[in-house]
Amino acid sequence: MTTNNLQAIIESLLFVSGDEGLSISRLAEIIEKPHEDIQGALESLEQECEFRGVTLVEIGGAYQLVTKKEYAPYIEKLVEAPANQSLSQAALETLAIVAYKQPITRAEIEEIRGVKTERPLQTLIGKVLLKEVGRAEGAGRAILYGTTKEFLGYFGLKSIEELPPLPEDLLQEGTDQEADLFFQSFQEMK
Amino acid sequence: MTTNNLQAIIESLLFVSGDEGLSISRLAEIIEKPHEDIQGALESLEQECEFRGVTLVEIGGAYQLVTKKEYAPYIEKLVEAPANQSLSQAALETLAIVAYKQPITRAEIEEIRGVKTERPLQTLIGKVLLKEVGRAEGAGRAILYGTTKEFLGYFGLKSIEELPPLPEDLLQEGTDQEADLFFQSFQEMK
Amino acid sequence: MEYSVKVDAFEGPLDLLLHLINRFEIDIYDIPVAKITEQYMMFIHTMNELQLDVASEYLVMAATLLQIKSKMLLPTYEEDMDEIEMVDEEDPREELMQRLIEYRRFKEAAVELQKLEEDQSHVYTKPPSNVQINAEERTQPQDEGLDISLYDMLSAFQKLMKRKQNKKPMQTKIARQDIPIDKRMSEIVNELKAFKGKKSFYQLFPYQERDHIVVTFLAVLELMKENEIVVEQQHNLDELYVSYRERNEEV
Repeated sequence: MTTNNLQAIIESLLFVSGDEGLSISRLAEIIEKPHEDIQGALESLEQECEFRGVTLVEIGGAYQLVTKKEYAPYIEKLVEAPANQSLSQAALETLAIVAYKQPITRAEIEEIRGVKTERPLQTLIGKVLLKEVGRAEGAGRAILYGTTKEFLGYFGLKSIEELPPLPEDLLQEGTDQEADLFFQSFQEMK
Repeated sequence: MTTNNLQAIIESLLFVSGDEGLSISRLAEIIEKPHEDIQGALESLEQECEFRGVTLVEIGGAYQLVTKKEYAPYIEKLVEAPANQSLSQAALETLAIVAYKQPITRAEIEEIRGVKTERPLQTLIGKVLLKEVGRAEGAGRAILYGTTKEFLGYFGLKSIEELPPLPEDLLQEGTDQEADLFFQSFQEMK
Repeated sequence: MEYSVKVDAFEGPLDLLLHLINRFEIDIYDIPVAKITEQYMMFIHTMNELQLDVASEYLVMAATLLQIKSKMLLPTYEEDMDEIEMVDEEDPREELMQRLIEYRRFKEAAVELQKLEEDQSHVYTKPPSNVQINAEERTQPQDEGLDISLYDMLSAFQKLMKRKQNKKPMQTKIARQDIPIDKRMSEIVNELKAFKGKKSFYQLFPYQERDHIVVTFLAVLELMKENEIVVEQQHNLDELYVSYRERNEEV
């Protein structure tokens, strides 16, 4: 099996898998080659995609072929995609809270948002962006929610760690400033 | 738009179309290029596929990307080899039936599943998820099955009442738009 | 009245407060409670005047604001030279400030997610290919957990809805009418009976109309519940197969 050949085998497997994708270990298991070889072939496949209509991405540990963004206008003509059906503000906020605080209960989400969140939560579960991941300890044994593999795919993330950092807690800075100010005036008083 | 570019656009469109394929006239219509240009780009795309895992075929006037025959053994392995070791579909079904309908005899399970269920039942007893809980009344005094303490542990349940409701209750609106339709349909179902 | 059009634009009382804070360029660490309460109450009154349903959360927040305002009026801050004690003094605004700041963080995170969403919406994939290798009884292991099969179902449905967009609309659109679910149920049963075997889940959706797809999906769920049909996953790609449940069906 030549390198080129290995690359072609991987391409055929990725093509068939479509949006399911395949992990390196799964590829290694099927092709019966060491991980490093697979990794290497994936890298050269990615490079080769430079002049192609598709490219290689990693989503939640699974590699998959996807179309390049620049060709989206043509594909949208083909699929007649309705004007981006994006998530509502309520759904996005809920998703953000769960993504950064998971596992989390509905009550905890509502505490942060300050409003009822049943509906956005149901919508997100329906879209398989969130799912139940367990039960909280304690009396109510409330349902705990977490993000799904589909969540990573939806936002094009390699893993949950790839989420942009949560905006800094400005509160800390604020109190520090206050403390400084206080300290300063204290000094002046002496 | 360079030739190369045209080829990449076509590739992205064919990729998304999958098994459906696209005719030259449809491609020409989407890309807004004369038939000859499309034809030419298709030919060079086909040539370029020589070293790839996929190739271009024409089936009934529709062009589509397919995996190469020589890689079929790998694809078969992909489809056949289970990705992870867990419970089989048959075992999961059996488990669900027992969980929601216990105590239940094998005959009753088979009645519901429509197929023999001896093996999955043995597997589940072997994994201590199910056990014999008694004997049915009547002639045969058939064995009654129920879930074990280990079953609750495996699914993180405090008691059997904590089982999630059966699928029809869990159906959620995919989007808000659908909500009305769902509600309406459910009304009709009553 | 200018707020009247924005009633739905707020996600809740915290969102509304953040809006007011921005609008009046208020320092979130030193909120002028009297001023913001006034603005907040104006908003609530406007909603009432317009006979809009004011969610209870807004009223709870109104009460909280009024309470903070009255606490602020109490002369708790003595002109004491001992500043250390003054620092320890609990600011009545503290808890609200914390909540606002916490909520604002996630609101900003939501904006980031929206950018990613927009970005990713221009990336397209294909569904797994339908590979046929004598598809007989090939029971595939599943992930752990009973709920997995449900998520598989939902996931398959989501993919179907997405795939739907990849199809040209049917030349003959079915008339937009309400399809009774039990009619669709018997159609499916008859279709599966006639087919005598496992049919791809997706083949049950001949019309690419949203309504039809939704009703079909509901019908499939209902039939599953009634044990009229069997839904199984043949392999680890996403195909679900549906068959009519016959007694003594051959394995």
